[in-house]
Amino acid sequence: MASNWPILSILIWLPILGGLAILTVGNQRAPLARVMALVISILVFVFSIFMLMAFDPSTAAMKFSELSPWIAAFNVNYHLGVDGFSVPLILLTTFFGVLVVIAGWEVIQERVQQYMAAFLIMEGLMVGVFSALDALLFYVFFEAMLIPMFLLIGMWGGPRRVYATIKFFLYTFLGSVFMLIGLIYLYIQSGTWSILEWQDFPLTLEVQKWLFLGFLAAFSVKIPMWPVHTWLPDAHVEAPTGGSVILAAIMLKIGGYGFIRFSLPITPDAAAALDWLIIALSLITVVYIGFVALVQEDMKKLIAYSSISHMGFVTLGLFIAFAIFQNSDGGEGAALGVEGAMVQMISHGFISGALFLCVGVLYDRLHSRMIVDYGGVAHTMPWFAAFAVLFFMANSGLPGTSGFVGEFMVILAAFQANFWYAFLASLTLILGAAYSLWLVKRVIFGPVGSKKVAKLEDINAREALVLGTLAVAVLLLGLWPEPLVNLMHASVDQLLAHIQQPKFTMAGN
Amino acid sequence: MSLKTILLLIPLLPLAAAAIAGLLRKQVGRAGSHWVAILGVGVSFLLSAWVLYQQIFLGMETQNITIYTWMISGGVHFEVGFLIDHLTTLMMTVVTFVSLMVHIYTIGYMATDPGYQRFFSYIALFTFSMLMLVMSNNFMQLFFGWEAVGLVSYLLIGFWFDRESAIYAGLKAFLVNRVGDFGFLLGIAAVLYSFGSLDYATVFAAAPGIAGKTVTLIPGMEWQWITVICICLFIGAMGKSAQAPLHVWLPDSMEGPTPISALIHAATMVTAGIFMVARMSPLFELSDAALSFVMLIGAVTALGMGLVGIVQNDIKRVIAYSTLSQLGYMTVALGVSAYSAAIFHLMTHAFFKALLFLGAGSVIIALHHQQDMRYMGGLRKQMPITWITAWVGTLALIGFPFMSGFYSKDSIIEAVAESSRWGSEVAYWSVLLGVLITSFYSFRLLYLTFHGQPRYRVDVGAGEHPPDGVVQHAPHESPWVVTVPLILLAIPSIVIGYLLIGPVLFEGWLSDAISVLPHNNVLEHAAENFHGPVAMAKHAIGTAPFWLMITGFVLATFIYQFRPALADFFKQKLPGIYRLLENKYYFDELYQKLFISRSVRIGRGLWKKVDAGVIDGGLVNGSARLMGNLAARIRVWQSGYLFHYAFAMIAGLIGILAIWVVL
Amino acid sequence: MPITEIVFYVFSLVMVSAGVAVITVRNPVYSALFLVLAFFSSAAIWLLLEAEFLAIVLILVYVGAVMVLFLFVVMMLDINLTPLKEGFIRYLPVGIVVAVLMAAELLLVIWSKGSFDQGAFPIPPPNPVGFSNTKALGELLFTNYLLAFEAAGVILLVAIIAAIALTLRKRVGEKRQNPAMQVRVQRDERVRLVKMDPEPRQGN
Amino acid sequence: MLTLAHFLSLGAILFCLGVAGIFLNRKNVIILLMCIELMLLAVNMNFVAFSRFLGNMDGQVFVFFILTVAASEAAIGLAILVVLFRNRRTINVAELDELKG
Repeated sequence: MASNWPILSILIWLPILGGLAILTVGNQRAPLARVMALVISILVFVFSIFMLMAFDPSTAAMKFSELSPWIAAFNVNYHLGVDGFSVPLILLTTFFGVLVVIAGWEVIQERVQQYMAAFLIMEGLMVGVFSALDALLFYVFFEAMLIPMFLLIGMWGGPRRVYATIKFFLYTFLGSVFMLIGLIYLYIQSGTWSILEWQDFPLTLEVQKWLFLGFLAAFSVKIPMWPVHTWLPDAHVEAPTGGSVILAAIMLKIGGYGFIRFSLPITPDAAAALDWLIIALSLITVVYIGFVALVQEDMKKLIAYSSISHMGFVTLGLFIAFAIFQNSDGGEGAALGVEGAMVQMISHGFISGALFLCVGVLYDRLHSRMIVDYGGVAHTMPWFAAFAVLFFMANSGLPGTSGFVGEFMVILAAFQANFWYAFLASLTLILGAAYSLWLVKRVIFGPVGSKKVAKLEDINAREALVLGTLAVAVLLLGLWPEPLVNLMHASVDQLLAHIQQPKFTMAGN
Repeated sequence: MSLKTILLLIPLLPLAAAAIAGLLRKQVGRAGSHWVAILGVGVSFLLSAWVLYQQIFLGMETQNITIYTWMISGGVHFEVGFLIDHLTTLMMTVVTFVSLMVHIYTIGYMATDPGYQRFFSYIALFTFSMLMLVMSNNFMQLFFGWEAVGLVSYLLIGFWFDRESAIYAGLKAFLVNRVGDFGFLLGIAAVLYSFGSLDYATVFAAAPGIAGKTVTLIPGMEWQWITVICICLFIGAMGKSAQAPLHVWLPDSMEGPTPISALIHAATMVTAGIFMVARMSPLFELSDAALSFVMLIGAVTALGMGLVGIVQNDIKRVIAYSTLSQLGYMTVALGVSAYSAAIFHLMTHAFFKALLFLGAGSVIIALHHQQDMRYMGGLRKQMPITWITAWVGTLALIGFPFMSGFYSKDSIIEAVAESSRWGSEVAYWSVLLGVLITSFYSFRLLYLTFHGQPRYRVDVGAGEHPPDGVVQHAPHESPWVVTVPLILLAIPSIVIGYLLIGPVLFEGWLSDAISVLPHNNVLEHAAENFHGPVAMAKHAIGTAPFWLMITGFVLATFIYQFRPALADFFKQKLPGIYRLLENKYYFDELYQKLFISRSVRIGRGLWKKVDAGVIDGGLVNGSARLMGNLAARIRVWQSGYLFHYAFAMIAGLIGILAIWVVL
Repeated sequence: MPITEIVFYVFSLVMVSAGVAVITVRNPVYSALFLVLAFFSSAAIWLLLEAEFLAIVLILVYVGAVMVLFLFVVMMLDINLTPLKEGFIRYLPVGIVVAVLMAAELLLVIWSKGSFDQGAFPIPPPNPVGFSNTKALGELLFTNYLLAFEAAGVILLVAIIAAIALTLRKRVGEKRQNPAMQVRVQRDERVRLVKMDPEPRQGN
Repeated sequence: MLTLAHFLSLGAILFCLGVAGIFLNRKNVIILLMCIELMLLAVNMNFVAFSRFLGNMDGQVFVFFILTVAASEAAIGLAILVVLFRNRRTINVAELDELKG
């Protein structure tokens, strides 16, 4: 594959332009819109596979760079590039791009072309977020991404969709505005928007702390962390299935990616100084949300809370690095933590996506998300039950599934930082199993809950295809994570080497 | 075929069988599924036996093979591989053999069940998981197998998923195991932290190096680091091997089909904890405190659970409590550093306990899924084979001389007597008393089930679900697929102890896997007194355990054969103790109150009060409300009259000018 | 006192008086006329400031066009003046206070700090003979401010169109021409050929 | 001597008259428009004066544009007024409150 193609631009603009093209199809020709969406999303996925094949994981340098001026007056550039952190996330995005199109195939009957277009445009924007190396470009993608999601929830959502969308939008927007202030400050100080140059730009500790808090505001909402997580359950509950899938599988990852791309390398000393804050919040997120998830009565809400709890591992894995540096000389465990966080993000993408699809399958049939309305689904939908049990097991971190890998790595790393971090984080083993399997017990197993359940039909070929693909992904990643981890070694090592060098001493010179 | 291929085939054949029986259930049909599963597990057993043969007679070296690199991260190589030493091979053979027996037995037991293929798929999957567990050469894969067997156990306990109690028991089993795994995972993390590797060989080689290291986890308390590691690991074993206080799941797991109770909850999975501690003996040996802890936990379980077994009426529950008690014996053996004795008892126990469970299953089929012993009795005439094999199993369990259980259990008692570890007196008295209790409840079971007068009534017109004590057809002996496994299990239950006690216990056959420090080596003392199995049996007749066993036998015979009223008499005389035992020391109620209700309450509190109340209601919607109120107040100023705005502008202008003037 | 100062003070006085009259007289027609007077005086003062072109433009455009427009409107609309004047007395004190306060402040700023007196802004020499204010302004307008000038033109055009569009209305029963229709008209729509038999000759 | 301050004072007074006019004639849109013209004139006065005293023609250019815009504004304002009067038979500002929420 010719690596001089602007592959990243293709990945960004093909779905966006394709989505716009679908918009022109019109209301009457829904089948055409579906086919177009499928073809475009598959094309994008194929291109991303090409990118993966051409990607050289042995160095940490940015690959497939594209650089051209955008707003010359402010030194803003259209600057793209990927490293070991972004490639897996881009692949995850394009992968789910295909899946949501298939998942929404017959389910969405109204305004099909707009639905499909919103997904494709969002896909392009998300790839943009993961590949932007210019902060303003990043910010534009970061914010623009909200719009299709806003529309998705607002138009195809549930009864309280207006509340949910506004909450979702304001929450994330408020967070990112603080980040914008930080970005503008950095621009004024450094005269550039380049993220890579910022990483080497000296800053005093005081300034770093403020910048760090600004970034934290944006990314902690996005990922989300306790106590700014309450938008997520509402958004998930109201969103259509596809929206939930994208929200959980990819959008949350942007928060984690932001920490990796901004917080850690640009303000490493502040991160080192404030790591206790993030670790504390992460552990609270893991344990607190675990308890909250336990008592949910709405399946989607439960999965949403479980997502939050799992994302606590991501932030924990990223920020225990500093404690590990202090504890051991080599600090090799730090790589375990960061890579664990990345694996957790990818794996959570698969699992939460799959779980929301499972709920979607049930919702399409019974139009209820409440746990009490189900029971004994295994009697009427054995194949579905098999998939659901697999995914819920993965959600509770069963070894052999991808859910285990990230948690395992982060717990191992957390132990190297502090016994009690690992202790609290490991509580998820119990809590995760409790809320996941309690749900399984009440929904999947047991006597047939109602006449409606007795009339359920098992999943059709389309649903089996989607869930089966995800099941394969979950198992594959659980049984052999090496290829994924191998992608990011160089980038992780470089990041860890970078954050160990104080930046403020440079500022003193 | 290279050795690596053969070793790979051993776990993978059952996995393949599981996949075929599970995913292609329509295509292969009922018979197809059991043939596939039996073939897979059978070949796996033969290959295991072949490896055992190679080791015993051809002196095959310990094999440490890496299959593939699971992951490399943070400088740590996580690998999947096999460590094949004598311990592993022994376990592999036992697991595959019992599994094979259970597979065959299942054909009869589950003959009419609609989930036939699913069942075979699960038990084949279980065999795979268990093999991965015992064959592992590193902690990560061990954990993988550990959780995988937990998963299959969960699925199988809840096999009849329309029964509320069954799925509840499955959930309970999984969660209690997870509590153990929580400790286990911390232990693994501690191992990685201390040794920088998860590979057995590397870790064990480096283990003595951290002997003196201490750690302060709670301010003011300094602990040996190795003790922390071992206790964490042992918590895992407590979960899986159902040691008090994490034993609560095992009795409930009897909700699963009986073959499962035999395979998973008696013979193999529950012994994984014992196996694990034995495997980790190089670590445990370094911490006397941890070993004392292990021993005391075992002692409490051995005695306490045996006592509960006396008052149970469900035939399977009696055997389940007996299993708990025997697991306690094994744990005590581990605690006194008699790892080989623990493994030996594990093996003999696997045979005779599987036999007992399958025998119980045979009775249960005959009585149409009646499990209450109060509605049995006098079955020896109708079910001779079951009856005889049940006697064999019982004799082995109580440790009658020359039976397999005798050799393993007596060795444990002897080892405990020899031990000078802190608390070993308690353990000694516990295991000694346990012999009496074991004997008593075992014979109680035997008498209530097979002897005396029938307490059930045959009523042909009783319908599909007759009331307790009524059966539709007269009970008869089970088909050959059921009885053949019984016979095949009865044989090793009798002879295996006699044959293997020498090599396994005293000739250091397991010494390539198990390491014991010289000052802990209690079995060495026993070995000096060991002059062959026959001499051991003869010698035993003069010792306390033998007479305690006889006492138990006599008591049980007297009460249940001649004076059934006595049982009720004791029940009424000692109501406090009876209720305590009947309710299993109120562990379930305690946990329900202490953890489950509280967790739910905490969760609901955090959700409704903090999430919905403070964060959402106060901060999020609160700020929205604040804005709303503020806007409602300010909007009054938007009168819509032009001159109001003009006035505001001019006022502003005057203000600005005033500032300018003043400055 | 030089003549320029006399001119300044005279016209200033006239202008301020006219301004007072604009806001106090009852009849809007008089108001408009007083405003015209104020513009005239202003133009004179601008001449003092050597802004000849603007002075002329002010009179031509403002007085000639805008104020006439005002007068048109005032006279065209049949306005009942009574309610419009109510509150005049009531707000008189406020108005005066505000105006005086502001004027006092402004004058204070202008005079007290000395930022605008002769020291800060020396009186410039008069322009040389032959200097054309119009030319200078034109050069600036058609070079540096060309774009703005064009935009101003467009704004005026828009204003014209908007004013026409706003006030245009169709009355019922009104007859209008539609040139496009007129041009497109076909013969058949206007001419009807009638075949009729020739009338038999009457008698003879 | 006519300093800049003289001209600025004149502008200031004119401006204040405009402001006072808005206060006094708060009901009559026509007078309001005239007051605005008055205030614009004051501003123009300042521009011209500054232009002269700074020797910079740009101020006059600005006045030129202000005149343009003021003319447009007057034209449209009066047009609106006419339409308004036609519809409501009044130009009383106090009665024009339909946009008030």
